[in-house]
Order: sequence, then C-alpha cells, then structure tokens
Amino acid sequence: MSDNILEVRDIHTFIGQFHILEGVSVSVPSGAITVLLGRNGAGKTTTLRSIMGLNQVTQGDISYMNGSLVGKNAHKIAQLGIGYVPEHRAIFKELSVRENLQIAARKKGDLENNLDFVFELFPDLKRLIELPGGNLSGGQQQMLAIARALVPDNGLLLIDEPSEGLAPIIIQQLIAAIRTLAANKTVLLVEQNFRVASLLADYFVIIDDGHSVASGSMADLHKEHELVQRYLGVA
Amino acid sequence: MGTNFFGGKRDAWLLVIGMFVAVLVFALFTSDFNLSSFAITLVSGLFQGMLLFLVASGLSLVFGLMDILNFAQGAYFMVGAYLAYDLQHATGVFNITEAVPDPNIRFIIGVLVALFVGAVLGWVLERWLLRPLYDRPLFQLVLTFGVSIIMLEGIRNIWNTTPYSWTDLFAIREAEFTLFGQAFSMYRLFVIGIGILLIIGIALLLRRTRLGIIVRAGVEDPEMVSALGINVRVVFTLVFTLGCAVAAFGGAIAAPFLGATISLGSTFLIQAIAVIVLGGLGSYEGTAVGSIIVGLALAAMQQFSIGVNIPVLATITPMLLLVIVLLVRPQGLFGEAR
Amino acid sequence: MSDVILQAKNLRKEFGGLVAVSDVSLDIQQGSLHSIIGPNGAGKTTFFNLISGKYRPTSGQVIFQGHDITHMPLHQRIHKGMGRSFQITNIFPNLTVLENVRLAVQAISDKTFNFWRSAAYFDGFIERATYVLSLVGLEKEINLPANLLPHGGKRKLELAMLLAPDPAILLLDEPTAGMASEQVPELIDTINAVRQQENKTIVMIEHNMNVVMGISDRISVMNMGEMLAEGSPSEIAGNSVVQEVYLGQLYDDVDEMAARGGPA
Amino acid sequence: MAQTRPISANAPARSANAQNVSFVASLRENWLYWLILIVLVLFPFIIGWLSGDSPFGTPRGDRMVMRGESVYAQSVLINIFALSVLVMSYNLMFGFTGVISFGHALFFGLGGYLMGIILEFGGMDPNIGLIVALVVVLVVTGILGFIVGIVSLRLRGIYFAIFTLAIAEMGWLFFRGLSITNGEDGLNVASLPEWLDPARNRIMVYYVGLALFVLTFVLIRRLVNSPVGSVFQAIRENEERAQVLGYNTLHYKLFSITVAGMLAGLAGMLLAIMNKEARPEILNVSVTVDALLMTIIGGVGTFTGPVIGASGLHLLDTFLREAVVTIGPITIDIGERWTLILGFIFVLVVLIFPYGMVGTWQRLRMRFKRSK
Repeated sequence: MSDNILEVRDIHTFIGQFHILEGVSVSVPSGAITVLLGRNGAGKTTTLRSIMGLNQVTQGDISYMNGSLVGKNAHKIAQLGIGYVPEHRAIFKELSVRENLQIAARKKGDLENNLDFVFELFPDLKRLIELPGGNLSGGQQQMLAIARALVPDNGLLLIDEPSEGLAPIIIQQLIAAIRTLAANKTVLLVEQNFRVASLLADYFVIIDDGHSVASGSMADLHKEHELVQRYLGVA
Repeated sequence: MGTNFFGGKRDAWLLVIGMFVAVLVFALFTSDFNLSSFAITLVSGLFQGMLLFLVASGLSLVFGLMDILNFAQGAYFMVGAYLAYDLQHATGVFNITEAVPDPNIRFIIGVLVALFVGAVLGWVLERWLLRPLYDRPLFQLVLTFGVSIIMLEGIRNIWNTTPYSWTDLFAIREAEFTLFGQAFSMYRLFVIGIGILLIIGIALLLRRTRLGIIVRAGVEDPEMVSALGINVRVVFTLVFTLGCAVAAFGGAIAAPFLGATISLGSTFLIQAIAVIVLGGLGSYEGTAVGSIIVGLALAAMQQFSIGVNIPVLATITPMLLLVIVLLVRPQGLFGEAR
Repeated sequence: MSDVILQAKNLRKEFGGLVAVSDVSLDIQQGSLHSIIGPNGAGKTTFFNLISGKYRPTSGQVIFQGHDITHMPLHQRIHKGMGRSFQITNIFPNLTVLENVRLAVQAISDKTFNFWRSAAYFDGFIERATYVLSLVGLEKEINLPANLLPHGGKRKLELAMLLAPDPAILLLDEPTAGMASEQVPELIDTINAVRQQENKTIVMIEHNMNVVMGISDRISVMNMGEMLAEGSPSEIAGNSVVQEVYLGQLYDDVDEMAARGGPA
Repeated sequence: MAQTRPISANAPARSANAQNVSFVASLRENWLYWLILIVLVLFPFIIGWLSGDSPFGTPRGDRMVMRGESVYAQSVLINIFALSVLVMSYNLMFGFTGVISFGHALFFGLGGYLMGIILEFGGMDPNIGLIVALVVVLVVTGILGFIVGIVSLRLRGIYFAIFTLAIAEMGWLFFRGLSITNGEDGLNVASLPEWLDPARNRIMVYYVGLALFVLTFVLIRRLVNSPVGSVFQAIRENEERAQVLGYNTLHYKLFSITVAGMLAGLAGMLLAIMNKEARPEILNVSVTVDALLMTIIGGVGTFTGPVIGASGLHLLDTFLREAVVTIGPITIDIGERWTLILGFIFVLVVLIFPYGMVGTWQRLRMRFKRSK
C-alpha cells in the first residue's frame, strides 16, 4: 500500500502499568482525511500520542513514508513533517499568538512563507497576534493550535478532538478550515462527534477498548447502522 | 509576563509595591531618618539582593523548566568563589601572580575561569547524572544533594577548611564613591550594576530570542514543545548549564567581599530557595523582584538588629519574609494559583 | 412533590467569565433513574461537579433530602448518603481491590479514627466490602492490586466503592465510558440489579443512547450550559426541540454550509 | 512520585476468632523480628563476652567515666536507635501519607533543647525534671506539629515543603543565636539523673533507647495497618479520591504530622541524653535531609527500609570515618575522604536502587514469585 503515508500495525502501548492499546492498526491514505472513532477512553488519543512518540510503543510498528517511527523521540518525529494538535489545544498561555506560531517554525522562512495561508484560514488570528495565548477564547485557541501545526511544512497533521467544547458556529468554521487545509495535506483526526466526523472524513477507523475493530470509507459507514450503534452509541 | 504588565498579575504587583514601600519605610526608620545611614542600607541591600539573584536565577529557571530543585546550586556558587580567590592570590593551588602580575587582569581571569568551570560541571551533572532520572523527580533531589556533598568535599580536599578572606585589592575594589555623604567601595556599585545587567540580560534572552521563547514555552508544557520538533532535552541541558555557570560567576564576583568559606554555599542556597518560592516557583520576574526585596529587607534588619542587639533578627529575615508571603499568598508572589 | 430526593435550584457556574452551567434547575425523584444527556461540552460534568460538591456554584442551591448542601464539603456529602463516580477511572492503584472497597466502607463508619486495633475491627468492613464486590461481580479478584484489573473491572470496582457506604443516591458520570461494547450490557445489568435490590436513586450522565433510552425513568437534556428539556424516554425521543438541538439542528446548518462549500 | 510508591504495606487481614492463636501465628510470621529483638536485648552482654570487657563498662580517667568495647558498641547502637526513630517518624509522614516536609529537624532539635533547658534551668530533681521534660517535649512537639500542619497544609507540594523548611531554619538560627544555651557552642546537659547518665550507666541509656526504638517500630506498624493507616496510604495514593470516599483528609494528615513530630522529639531527647548536650546542629536542615535520604535509600513506605537506611549509613559513617585502607602500595585514608564517599554512595544508590534497598528487594521478590 504505497499510497498510505502512515501505516500503524498492531501497536501496543502502556501508560504506567495500564495496558491502553492492545493491538491498534490504522492506515492513513495520503491526501485524505482519516478519522479515528470510538467512545471515551477507547484509546484514540493514545493512538495519536503513540504515533507522535509521546507514549512508548512496546510492540508493533508505525511506518511513515516507509521509515519506522517506533522508538524515535517526539522532536525527531515532528521534524519528519508531522504536525500535532493535541487534545485541549496545549496553547502556551504566557506566550503571545505570534510567539506561539514562531516557536513552531523549524527553519528560516517557515513562518513568513505560511503566515498568509494561516491568516487566510483563520482571519481572527491576525488581529489577536500580540495577545497572550491564555487570553484567547476556546475556539480561537483551537484555531491557533491548528495554525501552529501549519507553520512548518508538515505533510501529515494529527488533530485530536478539534470540536470539543466549542459552539456550533465555531465548529462550522473549523470544519471549513480543516477541509481547506486538507487540500494539500494528509489529516488523521480524532473526533468524538459523529456528525462532525461524517462531514470531514473520507476514511474511518473505529477503536474500541484498545483494539481497532473496523475500518473503511466513511461513505460506507453510514450504511453500517449496527456498527455505528454498537461502537459509537449514536442512534 | 511583561506583555500585560498590570494585567493578570495586578494583585502580585500591588503586593510587590506594598512590600517595597514597607521595606523602604522600615529602612528609613531603622536609620533614624538619617539619609547617609539610609544610603548604607540601600546600597548594602541592593548588593545582597543582587548576589542572591545570581544564585536564585539559575535555580528558578531550572525549577520552572525541569521541576528540579537543584540542591547543588550553592556548591557551584562556592566553586566560583574559591576559584576566583585562588587565581587572584599567591596562596592556594594555582599561583598565577607571577605570570599575570596585574591584579585587575587576574580578577577577570578568575571570573572567566569560574564561569567556565561552573558551566562544565553543570553540564556534566545534567547530562550524565540527572538525565537518566527524568521520570523520578524525588531521586533527582537526592542526587543533586549527593553531588553537592561531593563538591563540598572536593573543595575541602583541594583548599582545606580555613576560611580565606580577600586581601589582594584591584582597581574597582579600591575605588570609592560617595552617596549622601557616605563613602562606599566602588565594588558594591559594580556588583549591583552586574546584577541589574544580568536581570535585564536574562529578561531579554527570555523575551527576544528563539531560545527564550522555547524556554518560556517549556516552563508551561515541555511535551508540546518537543511535539513541535524541538529537542527539549538539549534545551534542558543548556539552561541547567547556564544556571550553574551564573551561580559560579556569582560566587566569583562575591568573593572579593565575602571571601571563600565552606559555609558560603549552604547559606546562599537556603536564602535563594526562599527567594524563588517567595517570588512564585517558575516565575522569572518573581525571582528578580524577590531577590531585591529580600536583599533590602536583610540590610534593613541588619541595621535594626545592631540597634536592638539581637543579631538573630537579621539572619531569620529571609525565612520570616517567606513564611509571611506564603501565608498571605500560598502560591508565592507571581506563582499560578492552582 | 414530597419524594424529591435531590433538587438543583438555579445552579450557575462561571469559569473566568465563561458560563459553563447557566441557571439550571432539576428535581430528582426518589428511587428513579434519571439520565442527563447532551452533546460534548454541554456542561453535564460541570453540573455533576456542582451537585457532588467538587465545585462551588457561582449562584444557586443544591437541596438534598430537604437540607441545603450547597456549601457542604465533599467528604461530608458522602456521610449524608451521596455517592459519585468519575469519568476517568479513579481508584487507589497500588492497593488491593478489597482494600479499595474496604476504605470506602470504613469511611462512613464511626470506627474510622482507630489507629491501634487492626484485624478485629476490619472484620465488619471486610464483610460489607466482600458483599459489595460480589454484587458487581468482582469476588474473584479481591486480592489483586487494583491497577492489574482490566478496564471494565476498574469501572466495576469504582461502582463497588460507590455502593460500599450504602448511599441513598448514586451519581454516575458516564459509567460505560471506555468499556468494550460486549461488557456494556453486563454493566447495565449490574446497575439495574443494584437499583432493584438496594432501591437506589441513580443520576447518570451517559453518551450511549441505547443505554439511556433502555434503562432511564426520566431524561434531561442539556445543551450549552442550559437545561433544554426533561421527560420520559419516549417523550424525549419524540421531542422535536431535543431532536433538533441534540441530534439535528446543530449540524444541519453545518451540512448546509458544507454543501455550499465554505463558511458564509 | 508514583515510582516510589510501594505495594500496599497492609498485611492481609486476619479474622477475629483466630486471635487466641494469633500470638503463635505472629511468632511464626515475625520470627526474624523476634530474633533481632533478642539479639539486641542481649547485645551489651554478647559484645562484653566477645571482647572480655564488662557490659557495664570499667571506670577510667580521673572523672571515672565508664569505658570499654561493649560500652562503645552500645553508644553506636544508641545513636542508631535515635536516628532510626527519627527516620521512621519521617517515613510515617512522607512514605505512608505522602506529605513531604523539609522541617522535621525542628521537632528533633526541640526534643533535645527542651529537655536540656528543663534539666539545666528547671532547678528540679533530675528524675522529676526528666519526666517533666518528657511531657513538655511531647506536648510542645505535638502542638507545634498540629499548628504547622494546620497553617501550612493549605499549601501544595513544594510550597509546603519549603514553608516547613523556613520554619525549621528559623528555629535553627534562633537557637544558634540564643545566648542562654551558649549559641553555637551548644548546651551541656549535665543534670541527668544518675541512672540515665551515659558516662556512668551507658547500659541503661542503651535499654531506654532500645525500648524507644522497639515502641516506635511497633507503633508505626500498628498505626499503618490500622484503619487510620489505611487512610494515610489512600491519601498518598490519591488524596482527592480519599476525600470523595468521605474522609476529611486534613484530619488524617494533621494526625500523621503530629505523631511524626512527637516521635522525632523523642528521638531528639534520646540523642541529647546520649551526647549530654544539645547543639544547634540538631536543628539544621541537614538533619531533615539525612532523614529524607535515609528513607529513600532504605525504601520509602516500607517498615524496615528506614531502619536499614539509618543503621547502614550510621555504621558506615562510624567505621569508615577512621578507616585507613591499604591496597598494595596505595594507602587511602578513608576517614579523611569519608564524606566524599558518602556523597558517592548517595549517587550510586540512587542510580542502582530505583525503589530504595528494601523497596527494590520487595519488588524483585514479587516478580520472582509471580514468574514462578
């Protein structure tokens, strides 16, 4: 499957003594949006963190553009062109919006080259540029978190729960932005909200109790009522 | 930090201003409203505050970034003092008085060597001893303590335990200046100046440089910094090394006044810990402001305790100040309430 | 309405200007199973934290069995008969399963502050703890360190710790969260069994609509910090406002917008 | 600090009807403890027999001070008892309840100083003075523990630790500067009752020390295995959860700090009796740091770890301080470099034993058992 930019094969991850992932496989086709579905605590966030090198994978393999990521430090993985937008945004609250963006630049010109695109996507950020990150609203912080991942030339974005705790109007803007940016990036998304996921994703992987239990194209998932009900609890 | 000077931290700044006013009024009172003795208190307070800052700044940055309370910081201060003393004087281990007859140049050499040795020892400690223990914070504490014992004993073995007092004078150590009719050694002014430069220098480093942005971000969330492609561990090592180097540098420039003694390190360490907790852990501005307040309060109390003949009053001042501040504000002046 | 066991009166909680729960009132009937549903970020967990005492409300009152408990600290509410579970599994990881539950039994006993006698006093506690553990089906694992339980087992342990002091009301925050779907029916059975055998009032936040519709007597719907509707499962299923907000409307305009190809 | 948490220290609960056989059972279960106790009771006589010196000592010098091998060995153990009680009390608070304090030296030092002041300046019969001192030490350290606890437990983690450090430092600086106790030179405690004078009746001091040591060990073991003790551990594991179970965790933490403070005060008294003086060093932060290090090295949250940490380090200290090692042509005066070696020991133990000595041993044994 050479057109899969990222291939996660049967990974196992422990957090402390807790065995969180007990065999998760995810294929991420390049140029598309793939969503990880599943209920609270199923292991979606841990899957993203394992890819990013923030949790130690004890078994299985993760290959990105044909190189293995297992055992690499987070900063090395990021340098390969993977952008990470974590749960709860992780904006640096004491840093200004500009500094939040600056810190993500990996080489000279990163910020300058991509700033226009970022502002086009999130016009709000332009006027907030000198404000400390902590003063931004939840939606603005989410936009900044995504913008931060767009500053370097990342090929793959890992986005964790972008819609969490946001008002519908903001979610609309985010959906539009993610769709726009996905035109030339690959996206792996975690999304609890089935509706948002359906609007965004091309492909899905369902994770349940630390296992990947189903995958396929999003269009097909809508026909699988039983699957949706069983794992996602959506009527 | 500075962007919203009176914004989210208004309470802290109001408290700080209040404390400054209280300390200065107290100083005026202890000097019987006599300007020349007030000047003594002021200069001596700023001088002591700056020396405190030289130890506390590294402690504070390292704690903020890495959550390590480096118990060896005082030992680095001492290493600096001993090196500077040794290189300046004919006695001791290294005698360079013949090779470098000019005492001014010898002093500069002493300070630079202290800076360098402090940096190297700091690098060794972080890179080779602390790094394997990142997920065991308690053991890092024990380890820095073990290292401080080793360094103290090393000093004892190299220089033995007799206190050295500084005898070899050089230009700024000899020169004097006058304030409100009171003559002071120019060297005090020099140390105060160095301290102010360092406060501003580190602030600029934190605000204006990429490294500074990374350090400030790392204080908040080191994991996210690494997820952005930055090798946080290298930054940790760099900051730790810098902190130790500054402490050794501080020891070197304190030596012409305090000499070199075995107890120098522990005294400064405990006071510096009081300063960074009082200022609010992880806050650079808290450490800077805290150093100056504690320094001034110390000087005023020294004056006062001579008057009432209770010398203990002065020595307990930093602790007393810390206890009072924590009772009023459990998170320290600029710390984040949790 | 004499048999209202728990009453929230105009509860409001703001976090630095952000209104998380906005003047919510709610009556819980004695002996009922009352579910609270709503989209992510609707304020359900915050509301729970207000009732259980983890947060102090900005304004409003909590009345439990006729007493105003708005400002009662966490630990006293347990003694009044209120039990609360957590979304995140929250146990003592290095203590055994039995120890975990025994501590919960001991908490409401008057022998709590005994620091000399050991085995003799523990007996009554252990009896109760073992009984509760058998109620949730963990009788075989009692001597295992709690962190070695599988995830579903930990949720059951949580439930056992909750039941141990024999509370009058149980507040369950997403009891099925993170459980393998095969285990969900088992937990539901356990909850139902507990409810019938011990005649408990249960208030529950839950995402799984099947679970909610299947076992609730009453359902309240929250959205954006407000209480939107309340009724029996069939009323809620048929309520057009709920349909719109919880399941439909929120995303209808998203669909629309998506169809247009971007925000207006 | 999850990595330093031991597996639950609770022994499996025994049923009440087994109580009449419990003595035999406990004998079988704790045979090693009983054996050690017997050896400790007979210790002065064993050493006396081995060395040929009287266990009561032989008067020497013009002041007729009792000396001899056995008496010397007793003094080493008395120091170990005092240190062990201090470290065990620290472990009760730190290892079992999860409260990190840097101010434990205050309680230890007050034990010594209060006794010294009462005996020297109280003008009482030494026996009555000793009883008064005992009561005063317990009351003062207890009240102080309670006050420090209540004022400062609203501070979190490191802020609490540094707050206690500041209080203890003030105590140290105060006694160092206090002229009636001779400031830095320390207060001589000469007015001990004859029967408890270490220069004349070392063996009595030994048995008093042994009694304190055994009592503390048993007290802490029972306390930790009691209902209150299990709440201590629950607080250490997850304080918020303990609150939600219905415990007022503040009460339990206060209790733990107060008991630990009282025991530390007794340890300080014992040391002051042994040394016949109270010096400001017993109030120095290094006492707290020693207790912390010995706890960590021995094993946090274990019963025997603190004792092993305290006695191990003290024995090393005693014997290596004067040792001179000759390997071929190289002669190393260990005594001169002893503290340096101690520093290296800290570093090595930290790097080698991730859970302290006892903790690491317990874990290895558990893993071995499980794999069998």
